[in-house]
Amino acid sequence: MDIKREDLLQLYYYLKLTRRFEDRISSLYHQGKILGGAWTSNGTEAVSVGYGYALERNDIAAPYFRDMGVFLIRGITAKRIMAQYFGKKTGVTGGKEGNVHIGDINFGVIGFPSHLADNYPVGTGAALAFKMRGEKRVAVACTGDGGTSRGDFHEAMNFAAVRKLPIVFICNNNQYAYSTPLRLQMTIKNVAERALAYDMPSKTVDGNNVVEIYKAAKEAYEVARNGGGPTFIECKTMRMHGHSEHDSAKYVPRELLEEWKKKDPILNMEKYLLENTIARKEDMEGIELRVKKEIEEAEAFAEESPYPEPDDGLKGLYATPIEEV
Amino acid sequence: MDIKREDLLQLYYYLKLTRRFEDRISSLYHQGKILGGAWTSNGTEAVSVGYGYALERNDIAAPYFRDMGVFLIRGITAKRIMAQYFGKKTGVTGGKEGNVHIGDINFGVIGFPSHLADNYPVGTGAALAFKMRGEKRVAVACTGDGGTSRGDFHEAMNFAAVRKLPIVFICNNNQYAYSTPLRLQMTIKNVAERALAYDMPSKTVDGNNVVEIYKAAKEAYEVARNGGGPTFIECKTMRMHGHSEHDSAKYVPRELLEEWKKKDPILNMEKYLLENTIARKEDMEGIELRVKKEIEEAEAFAEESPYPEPDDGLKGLYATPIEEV
Amino acid sequence: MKEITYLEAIREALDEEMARDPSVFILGEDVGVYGGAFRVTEGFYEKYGEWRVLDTPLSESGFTGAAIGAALVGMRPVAEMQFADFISCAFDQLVNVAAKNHYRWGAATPIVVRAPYGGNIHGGAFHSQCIEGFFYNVPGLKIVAPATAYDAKGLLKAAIRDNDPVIYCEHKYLYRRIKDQIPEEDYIVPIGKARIAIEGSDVSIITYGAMVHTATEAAKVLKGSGVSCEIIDLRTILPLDKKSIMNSVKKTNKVVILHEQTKTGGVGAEVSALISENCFDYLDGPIIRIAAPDTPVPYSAQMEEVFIPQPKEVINAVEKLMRY
Amino acid sequence: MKEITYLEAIREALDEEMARDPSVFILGEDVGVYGGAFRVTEGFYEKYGEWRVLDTPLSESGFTGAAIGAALVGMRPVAEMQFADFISCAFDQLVNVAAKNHYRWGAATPIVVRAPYGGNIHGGAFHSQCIEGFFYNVPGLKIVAPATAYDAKGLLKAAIRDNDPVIYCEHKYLYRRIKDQIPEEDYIVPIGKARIAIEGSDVSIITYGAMVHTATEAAKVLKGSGVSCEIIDLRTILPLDKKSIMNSVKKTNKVVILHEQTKTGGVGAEVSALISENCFDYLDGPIIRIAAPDTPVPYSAQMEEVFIPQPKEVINAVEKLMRY
Ligand SMILES: Cc1ncc(C[n+]2csc(CCOP(=O)(O)OP(=O)(O)O)c2C)c(N)n1
Ligand SMILES: Cc1ncc(C[n+]2csc(CCOP(=O)(O)OP(=O)(O)O)c2C)c(N)n1
Ligand SMILES: [Mg+2]
Ligand SMILES: [Mg+2]
Repeated sequence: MDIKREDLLQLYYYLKLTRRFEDRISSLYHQGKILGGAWTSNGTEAVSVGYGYALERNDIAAPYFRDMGVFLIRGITAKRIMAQYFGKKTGVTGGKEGNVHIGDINFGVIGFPSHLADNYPVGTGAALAFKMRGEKRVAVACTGDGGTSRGDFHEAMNFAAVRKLPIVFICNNNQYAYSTPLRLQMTIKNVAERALAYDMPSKTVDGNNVVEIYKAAKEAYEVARNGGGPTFIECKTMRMHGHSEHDSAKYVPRELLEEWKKKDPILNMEKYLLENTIARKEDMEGIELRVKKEIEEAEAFAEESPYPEPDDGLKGLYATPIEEV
Repeated sequence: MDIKREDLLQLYYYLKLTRRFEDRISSLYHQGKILGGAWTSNGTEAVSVGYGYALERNDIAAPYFRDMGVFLIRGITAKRIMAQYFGKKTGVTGGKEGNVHIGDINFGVIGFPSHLADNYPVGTGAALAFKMRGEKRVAVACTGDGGTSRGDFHEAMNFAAVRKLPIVFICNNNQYAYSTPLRLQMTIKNVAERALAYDMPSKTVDGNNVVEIYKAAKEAYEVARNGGGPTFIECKTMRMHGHSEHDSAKYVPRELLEEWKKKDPILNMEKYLLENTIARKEDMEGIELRVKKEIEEAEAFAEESPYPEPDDGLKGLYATPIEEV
Repeated sequence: MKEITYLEAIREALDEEMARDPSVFILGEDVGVYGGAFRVTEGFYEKYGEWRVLDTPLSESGFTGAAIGAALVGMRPVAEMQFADFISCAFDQLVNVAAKNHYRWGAATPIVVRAPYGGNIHGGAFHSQCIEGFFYNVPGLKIVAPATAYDAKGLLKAAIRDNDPVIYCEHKYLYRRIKDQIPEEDYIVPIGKARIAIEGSDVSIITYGAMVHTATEAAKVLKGSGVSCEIIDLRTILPLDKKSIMNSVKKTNKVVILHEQTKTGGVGAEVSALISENCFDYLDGPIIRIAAPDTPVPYSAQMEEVFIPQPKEVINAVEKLMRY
Repeated sequence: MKEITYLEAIREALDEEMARDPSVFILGEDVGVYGGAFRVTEGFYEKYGEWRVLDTPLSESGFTGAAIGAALVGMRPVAEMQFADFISCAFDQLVNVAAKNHYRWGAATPIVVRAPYGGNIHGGAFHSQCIEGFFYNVPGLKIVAPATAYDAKGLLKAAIRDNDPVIYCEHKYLYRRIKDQIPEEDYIVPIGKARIAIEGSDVSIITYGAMVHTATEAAKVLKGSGVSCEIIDLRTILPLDKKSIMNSVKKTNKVVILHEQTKTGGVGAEVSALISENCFDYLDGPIIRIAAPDTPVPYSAQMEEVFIPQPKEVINAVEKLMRY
């Protein structure tokens, strides 16, 4: 598969944007500016950027909470997301929800319900609708390695396989579920082996290589789009921060982090772009500046935005409200 | 593995007892004598008889509703079970529950909760206790092919595998879940392939061959008992009645039933016993008579037993009742 | 007008909505080839094909989640629980995904979950439960529970057209036991509106589902002894039609609440609390609840009869109130 | 006596029960090496080893089912939900297996499910829920919800020793915010018994959990204006201690019920209905419920403050009643 230069640069841009944006969230959290918790995808950004960028405009994503790249790529702006973290009215959910609990159906992003793997069946349902209506659209659902232990993972994988639905399942295998290492989560070597139970094609890819993820996702989407059914893609990577910003992740061996630091997805991509003379250092610096500016603007926007009215929280329960007569 | 003659005759006896007992239930149901519904394991009796008989006295079974053989083998008498069907006070649950919803912890049988596969995690918990306490006991849990599609199946299999628990998982693959055929239930050829997702040893056995099932179960129990962890055993068989006694099973192709009729587990066993000169025709007739008498006595017992007091249903909610002062 | 059973009413509603709107489809276990455990969707598979009457694997959470996902992209799925009892397996998807989508991120989730519920059929603890209590403290869901064939049809149509997740509690005991005259033409029964099943002036019996018929039996007997009962059939139990409840209480000043659910934490608790809060000054006696005792549903006929509220209990309660 | 926090009280109860009884063990996500998301089981892994403080795969239904199975063969498992919100994933096992085992087939299921619940921590819809409503119409479960460190310890010990499934609602907001003097020696707080948190004579404020402190704040203010509030801390919310409730109502004749749960279908509805049924003649005014509005828990501070009941609302309610 050939990838256009433009797309490669965009992948790089989104990697950077995701990293810098979440780095900023992390700082703001430690400054006490973020309400509630903060989770970042540090070290694993290539996953959401890769599978998110491979989608077509009309496709649907059912992401999980380490999928910042997907939100940004789908067109939910850094401004709106930053305002979301600040609990502002201009946030993606108007302050109703916070941080990574993002969804906007207008951008083809199904909201993330905290309950891990819940979005696997939900994404499957979107794919079912596409198939029923004969639309050439695909759905993608993502969860973590821990999420694959849940019943909803199993029920969705099985249903999608039986009905050959146009969905691609992604697993961000970052080797830990909070503090729980893979060996206490599963007995298999590769999460991809979970797919054997459904006779579903699967692939294990380098989760720190955005180009590889992009390609694998794109291919799987095309198979799904053309009636070939679902694929499961495991992206092997490593969570480089704690589970959340308040977790120091003492339980992760330092050597493991050292080892994976060298495989950083952004460094990877920079090397790739340079070696293949796709971009020069200046191009990348230009992108870095653009990203920096975007985040500064987002933060300013969030800072300046109003808080919701206290009573806003009383509104919006139903889509079809029942008039009290 | 060598099986003693005595055990082979017992296997035959329990096969017959299960078949005849459920045949009688079926007649009684059609005579309107059974409250609620009636489900039998017709054609698949070898499964519950085989895995049930392979248990040791101290082991624990977490069965499902086509496991009549297990109930009988564990020592829950035909009398008590018949009374259960009649809703009598002398029934296994004193009339609180009916038909196949049987459990008696004194006989190492965990009650069947209708919700399919719920007993997979529950059985796993019993195995966990055995392992924690260093006891040489095993647990066995059973469900149908349909039950393997549920989340609880997945969560239990995964947990048991990760902790190498002394449990054996049985699947009665009778090719249908109510009206739903295997091809709408799963994409894999053998249910046993579900075990690949947990790197769990598995086996597919002839579900109409009680000796084969007995041997496979016995072996797996010994592995589990000695710290070798769980095994998944698929018993391929065919449900020869409707899902329940009110279902004519029109959706099952007649040829399929014809084909499986020839493989009847009881005929199978009779042939085996004769060909290997383990039993003569007369021995088997003797067993038939014994079974007949046992069922007649059970029915008489159930008929004569009193109904529960109407207010019995108000009792027994809590194990530690809260005194109203 | 034509006379049809409660079950036929459900079937007609489904059939007409599917014919009317291609985004309506059915999914669940054995709903297709078999036509559903209770035969509600008999003939649908032949008429609408395997993609609009979808036999799913045995996985309530999976197919409910799928219904939610399909709804989010424009479909109107009707998911069938084989028995309402199995809705427990889909609890998380309903409570945390379906119920909260619109509030959290503004997306409508127009799904209907059909829940064949209730006892009196010797089904035991797992085939007789009233499940409305599981969801009664969950903002974002709507719950309806028709008592008549007319309402069964009209409420199901309204539920399918509604943009929120609706749990449709259909009482198994009524399936083939009651019939109604219903119009030939399309109609709906609006969600959120109770109805006065019987007008009366001495006492309000507030109820829903199969218990409307129990209340009616009791009211007949009581009429004989000169007591005029007003029966309020709630029809929608979440959210409650407060106005209809209050209007009746203001008229009669005495209240019996009747439901088949177990008593503690049942719908009756909420109805009672609402009345205490809003109509205290109108009350001429205690608010009495008649409900199933706090146990699982027992299997044997003797015990189940004690479990299911009977007309006699209603009569006793009303008589007690009349002495106030 | 010694002073410890609510969280330390929970930890001590677990530690002492594990030391006392080898059949007690802990399972859940990240309870072992990490010591639990809220650090309740910090140090336990080192002390009791990986088989008594068991890190499970991410699977609430699986590990709750496993707890049930272990309990059936003689263990006393304490399962931890990382946040109470995730209990929805184990709903089926709790409601259909644990709750019904004893009634259906006579087997005791002594499990405790720890549910860190409640809002006021900017956790949003999935990290702030009060989950007691999910289970309030489910006969067979017991639910406790301590408000103080003393009760947190005593009730957890009682729950572990109890032979029935107990859902232990521990309020996250209280973890490190409140402290109590507690005895050095072993004690339990019996399940099923409320306590009078403050004695009073003008009005009964019936509440539990974090709201006991909200009620206390309100009572202090009201005392200033000469109103004597009695605060009933329910402690066990299923089954309710009817006698304590009735005794208080008979004394004060006026009732405010306060909880953090959303209003419709909350514990308050049941309390109100019980009082109406049993103490109607003693009531000098309507029974007022103060509760969260019927929505998911909003994230932003402004909205959450409106969502969580505040002392001011209690004061207003009491003042309204005083005018009756
Ligand atoms: C059903 C459920 N249980 C528990 C949690 C709490 N929780 C949040 S993240 C997490 C670990 C997730 O691990 P994994 O799936 O590997 O994703 P990762 O965080 O590593 O990206 C847990 C247990 C949850 N969100 N959902
Ligand atoms: C969770 C759940 N959903 C639905 C049902 C209703 N039901 C009872 S038996 C059955 C089919 C079971 O099929 P299978 O697991 O293959 O077992 P079999 O009946 O074939 O032995 C269904 C759907 C149930 N018992 N549990
Ligand atoms: Mg992970
Ligand atoms: Mg089957």
